[in-house]
Amino acid sequence: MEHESLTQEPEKKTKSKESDNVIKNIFSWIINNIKFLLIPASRLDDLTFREREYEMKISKRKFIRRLKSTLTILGISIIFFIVTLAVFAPWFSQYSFEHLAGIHTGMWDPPSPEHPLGQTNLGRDILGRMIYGSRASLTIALPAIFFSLVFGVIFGVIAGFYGGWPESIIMRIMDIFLAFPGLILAMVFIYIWEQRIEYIMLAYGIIGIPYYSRLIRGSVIQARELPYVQAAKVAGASNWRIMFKHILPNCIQPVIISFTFDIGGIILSLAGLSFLGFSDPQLIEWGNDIAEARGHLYDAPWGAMWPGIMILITVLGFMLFGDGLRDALDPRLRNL
Amino acid sequence: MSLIKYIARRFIALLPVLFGVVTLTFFLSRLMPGDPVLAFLGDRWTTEQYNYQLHRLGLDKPIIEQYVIYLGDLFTGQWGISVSINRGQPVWDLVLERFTRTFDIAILAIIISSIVGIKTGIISATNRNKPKDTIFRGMALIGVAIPVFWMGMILRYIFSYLIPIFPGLNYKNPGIGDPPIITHFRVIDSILSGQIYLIIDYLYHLILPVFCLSFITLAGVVRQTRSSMLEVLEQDYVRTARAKGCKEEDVINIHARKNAMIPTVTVIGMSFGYLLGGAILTETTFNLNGVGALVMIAIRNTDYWVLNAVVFCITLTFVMVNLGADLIYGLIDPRIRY
Amino acid sequence: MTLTEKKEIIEENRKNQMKSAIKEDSNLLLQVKNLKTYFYTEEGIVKAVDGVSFNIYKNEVLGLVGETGCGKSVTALSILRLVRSPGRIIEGSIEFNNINMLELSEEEMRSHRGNDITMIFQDPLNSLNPVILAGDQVAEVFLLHQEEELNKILDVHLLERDKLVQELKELKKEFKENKEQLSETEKEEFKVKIKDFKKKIPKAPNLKDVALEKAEQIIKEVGIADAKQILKRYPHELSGGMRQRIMIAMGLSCTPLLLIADEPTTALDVTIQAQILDLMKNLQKKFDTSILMITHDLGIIAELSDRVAVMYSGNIVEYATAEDLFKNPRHPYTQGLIGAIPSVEKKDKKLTVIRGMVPNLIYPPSGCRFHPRCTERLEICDKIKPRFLEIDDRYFIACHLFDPEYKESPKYQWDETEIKESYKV
Amino acid sequence: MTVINEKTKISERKKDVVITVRNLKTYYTILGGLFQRKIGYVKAVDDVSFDLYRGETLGLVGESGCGKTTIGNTILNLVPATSGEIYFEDDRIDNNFTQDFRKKIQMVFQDPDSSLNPRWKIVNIIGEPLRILEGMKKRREIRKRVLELLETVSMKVEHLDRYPHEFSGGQKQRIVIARALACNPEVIILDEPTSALDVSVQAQILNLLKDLQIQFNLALLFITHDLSVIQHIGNRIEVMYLGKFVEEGTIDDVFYHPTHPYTKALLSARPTFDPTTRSNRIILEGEVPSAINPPSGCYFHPRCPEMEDRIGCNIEEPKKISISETHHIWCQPFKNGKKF
Repeated sequence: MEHESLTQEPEKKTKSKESDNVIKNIFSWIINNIKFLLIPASRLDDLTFREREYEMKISKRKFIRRLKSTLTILGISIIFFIVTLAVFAPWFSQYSFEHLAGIHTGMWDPPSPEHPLGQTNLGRDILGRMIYGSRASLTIALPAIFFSLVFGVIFGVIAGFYGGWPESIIMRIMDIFLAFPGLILAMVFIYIWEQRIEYIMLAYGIIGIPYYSRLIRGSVIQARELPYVQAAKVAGASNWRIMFKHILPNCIQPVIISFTFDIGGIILSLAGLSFLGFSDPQLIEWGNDIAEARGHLYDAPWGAMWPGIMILITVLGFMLFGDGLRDALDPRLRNL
Repeated sequence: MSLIKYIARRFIALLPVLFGVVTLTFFLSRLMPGDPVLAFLGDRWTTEQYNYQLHRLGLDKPIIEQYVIYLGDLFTGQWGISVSINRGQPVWDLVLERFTRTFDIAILAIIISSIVGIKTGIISATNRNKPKDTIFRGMALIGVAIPVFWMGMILRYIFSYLIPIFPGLNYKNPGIGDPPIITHFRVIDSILSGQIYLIIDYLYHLILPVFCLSFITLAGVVRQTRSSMLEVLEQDYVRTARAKGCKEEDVINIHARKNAMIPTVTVIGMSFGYLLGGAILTETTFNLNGVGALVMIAIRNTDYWVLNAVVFCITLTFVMVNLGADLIYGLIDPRIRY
Repeated sequence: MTLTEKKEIIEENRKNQMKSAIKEDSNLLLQVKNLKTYFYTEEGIVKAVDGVSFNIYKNEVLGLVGETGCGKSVTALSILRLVRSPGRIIEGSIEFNNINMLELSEEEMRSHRGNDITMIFQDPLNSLNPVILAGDQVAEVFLLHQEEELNKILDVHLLERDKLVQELKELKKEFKENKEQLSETEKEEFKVKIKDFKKKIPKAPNLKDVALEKAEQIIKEVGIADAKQILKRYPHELSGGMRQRIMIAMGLSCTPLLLIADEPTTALDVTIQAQILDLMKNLQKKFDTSILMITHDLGIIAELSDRVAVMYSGNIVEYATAEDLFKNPRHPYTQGLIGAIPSVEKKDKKLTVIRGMVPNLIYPPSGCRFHPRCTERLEICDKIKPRFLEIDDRYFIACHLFDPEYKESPKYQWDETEIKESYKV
Repeated sequence: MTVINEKTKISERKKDVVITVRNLKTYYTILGGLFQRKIGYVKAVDDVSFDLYRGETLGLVGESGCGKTTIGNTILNLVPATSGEIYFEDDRIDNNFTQDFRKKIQMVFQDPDSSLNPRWKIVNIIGEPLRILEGMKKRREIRKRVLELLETVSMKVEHLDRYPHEFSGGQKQRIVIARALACNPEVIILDEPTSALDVSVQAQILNLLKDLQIQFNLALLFITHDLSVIQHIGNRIEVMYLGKFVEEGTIDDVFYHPTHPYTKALLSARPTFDPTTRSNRIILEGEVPSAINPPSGCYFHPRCPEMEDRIGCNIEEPKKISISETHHIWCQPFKNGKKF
């Protein structure tokens, strides 16, 4: 009897939730598929059809609920905000790109009606440069990190799976790059090539490779001893198939989590490089602006403050999201 | 005995890495555009002077020969002269002077962030998903999301301009002298020469930079401590401890903390690399005149010798800190056999 | 049936359970009544333990047997109140020596844990702290629960030491007084004497040393010959059997009234398992301890236990003396379980199989939880939860087949397709 | 050449041998020291020979770490053999393991949880050998065959598109068995297939295996530590201790006339319902020594309760003693000339 009263409850819930909302359906489809990519939820078998439906709904929601902590939502909204800003920069900004890169009167002028956040050394509008700056950060960070991700994963999987001398060679090279101070390596790379955006991307892409390969190598080494890999061997699968079809999907999760963190990290490093003057000076970039304002800290604090806040917010967004994602996906915390 | 053997083995394992870094820097630095001889000679020079300096710096030899000579010099301590800074100052002196300062900040920052981070992480884990936890994690994340150099500037603006209680620039009061150079470490030298006020002055100047810098590793330490603590608290032996009748604080302090420290130590060691990068930025903000400024001048003037020496020192420090972390790891975890 | 009627039946069932399950007995050590422990997970409420009642008497071994996930470990943890969030004990009482454990404060509860109720766990490698020496882990139990006794022993030790120190002083005094009269060789002799005496005086012991001393004794007790060596080892340096011995030593160190053993031999090899079971049998007699033995292996239960409780899906279905139960199991589930064990007689025959699968505990079947798999199913089985009845002296069973009230209930007719389907999993 | 001659002799004698293992040794090297040199071996499998006949179940029994799993892995070429020969029918497979043999020899692993890829659907998991070994390409064809296989192991149709975590342990083990059956193998190596399962589920799986064996005329190499299970399902049995066989024979030989002291102890150590067996239980002292540094002579002698009665246990390697045509032990003769 107790049993019946309990099973009535989910029915009510499912009915109330089943409103025909297209956007919601699309969203739930995405969440559903992300879930299968990332977490095997703990659904139990041998239920009636109704119970099963309920289970499916609730485990879908389980992932969302994990993700739904205040901090994570904050992170997602920040990312959304920054991306919108970058995509629609011309609509948000009062001034055009050319204007913001030009030279105007009004050196270090304080905030005024035309320039709500003040002006820079060359009289450029700080607000406009803040908005356009999001473009530079995202366009450098994303390709760079994809570059390191792809190559890092390939090297890491190969090293972890084969062991022996391929591992020794790959990992020794990775160790060298890891031990090399990253910031100086980036500075040297950028100085060797030109200070142009594509080279900065490439430099960062190369520097990121060892982190991912180390990360994935560890999980591949663990996974390659597991019976399902042995089973794949028994089923006659080739090494490449085992590496990239059997093992990789099971090892990619920590990389995905780290990926969200690292977007933030790269934006931060980029700003640092620009601050030291190793960046394209023509670029509208927050780090450049801070570097410019460095000498005028006491008389024009607005010059340094606003771009810094933008960096802080952007990086924080990615890190909050990464943190939330990690908590939602962490297998150790899954059953709590 | 086995410990010494272990250290020796680890050290030998490090040699290829160090060698690789040295090689990489050497060839990368040769790829840099620019001419060190021109940097040395300045604006006015004759071909004879040029050729003479080229020969003197050893740049007229084939690159492989230069490399071999360079390796030899590296191990005999003849690190050459700087072509860009002070025109011909020995690199060894230069590096010692600047590097020790960076080293001081980095070590102080890592100690502070470890202590604070571990404490916060444990509190966070034991109050999982409670407001305390959220606040601590949020704070740590903000700390890591702030660009260090910008944070430094804001701190300078607030604490040395609006409310002038801390010095904003430099590592010492201009009116204060230096202790006699013995070890190049300012703190040690001051103690050796008995000038305690120098230490106070020095540390007083380092408060803001170290504060900034320790935030870089803090979030990582907090996160790692929290998650490994949560994991350890789920373990069977913690259940055993509870079944024995241990108090909750004893469960955490005696049974769980040491186990939770094991992965944290590794994270601290690894994040030291970030910290050294951050130190370059921080000292630029605070005009500490450390290794950061040196590197930038070296790169801009293609000063091979300085660049190579700095990279070598930083790598060596990084590698040694990691070796230390490994040793601590072994001390904590008896399952690691030396 | 209306809702009120249903409620009445539930109420009545409950009362009957209370009445029948428990009889006044001076030998009673632990009395668990209608214990319910639920886990409030995100998927739903897992009813891991759903109305379990049993008694443990002094000096007896009760075997709690059941398959994975039937709630036997949760029952054990509930007794110690170690169920972790999201689990909660929501109903029932656990009376230990006439104290209701569920009403004690956390502080009082702690004084019981490890002292008069102790527990050993399945996996001795993970149950011992890897970074603490085995000796320290055993000694900790003494430090936690026997501080007074340790202090007494410590006082004795200190007094002994003081006496020796006093003697040494006197010796030195004597030497000083007689210094002039003695010859050089005699002086040397005296010096040697003092030196030897000094060596005899032990280091001033502290509480932990005394605890370690006691730990050494108890470790010897569990059949480890070189106890002194073992004290200074880390758990990973010991073999599986050795670790489990250390766990047992820890469990017995305060001579508890009740030892809960949660699958103590599952992780061990057969020959080591035999050693450990033998040891537990001997120690149980020696220490006069009651044991709650939790396992899935009916063989172990048959060897060790005086009485057996069979659990299925959060309920105890049969509870009787080991002799009765194994000679003549009555509950269809117990019958099926015993039939499923391969043995000599069943060679070349098929094993009897309980068809279907263990139900999940979020949506357990209505009525008797075993009814979808039961061959003897009555019409009533899926409607009413069976009462936990005493049908013989100390023979309890929760099955409608043995309930006089439902004698008239017709047998459920399984149709062909249903049976076919139920063999599929 | 001599090897081949010997081999043909064997195959003439026993026409229905599927797998022949001769003098198999599998050693794992231990690396250590300053430069990760070889510092020793773990003799996981040490000089082992046996035959597996068509349609029979051969049990490999021993405690954990005795090398029984390694034998299975070596036959499947998951671990290289150090020396010795393995034949499938008349073809040597230890140095030339082609895809054809993969079809013929399949394996079921101990832990059903981790032997299924958590990110793959059941249809793909079971379809993997079909795709690779049978060369099936069409989706529909594979699905049809997988469905057949699922029905063979009495599972339901709707399980096809689910992920492994949605199944219970028993169901997972059925899936693993279905995968092993996919290419119509002749031999299945079962590595403790029921040790992770409950008794009632174990009974289901054992019954299923028995049915399948008759249906497909399979030869099963059943690796287990549970004597009751092998007693129920096996035809012949090999008892292992520390990488070596100590006793071999039919089920009746070993269970009713155990002769080697280790087998006797192992048999009597089983917890049973029967009170009479409990009274004369042999409890071995000590634990299994490490395979890195095994005792001299007979590996079992430090724990052997009958060592006093025999000659040279701690010096000589144990000898193979035949008790009957099918029943052999590896032991030392008695001091007073007593026969076994």
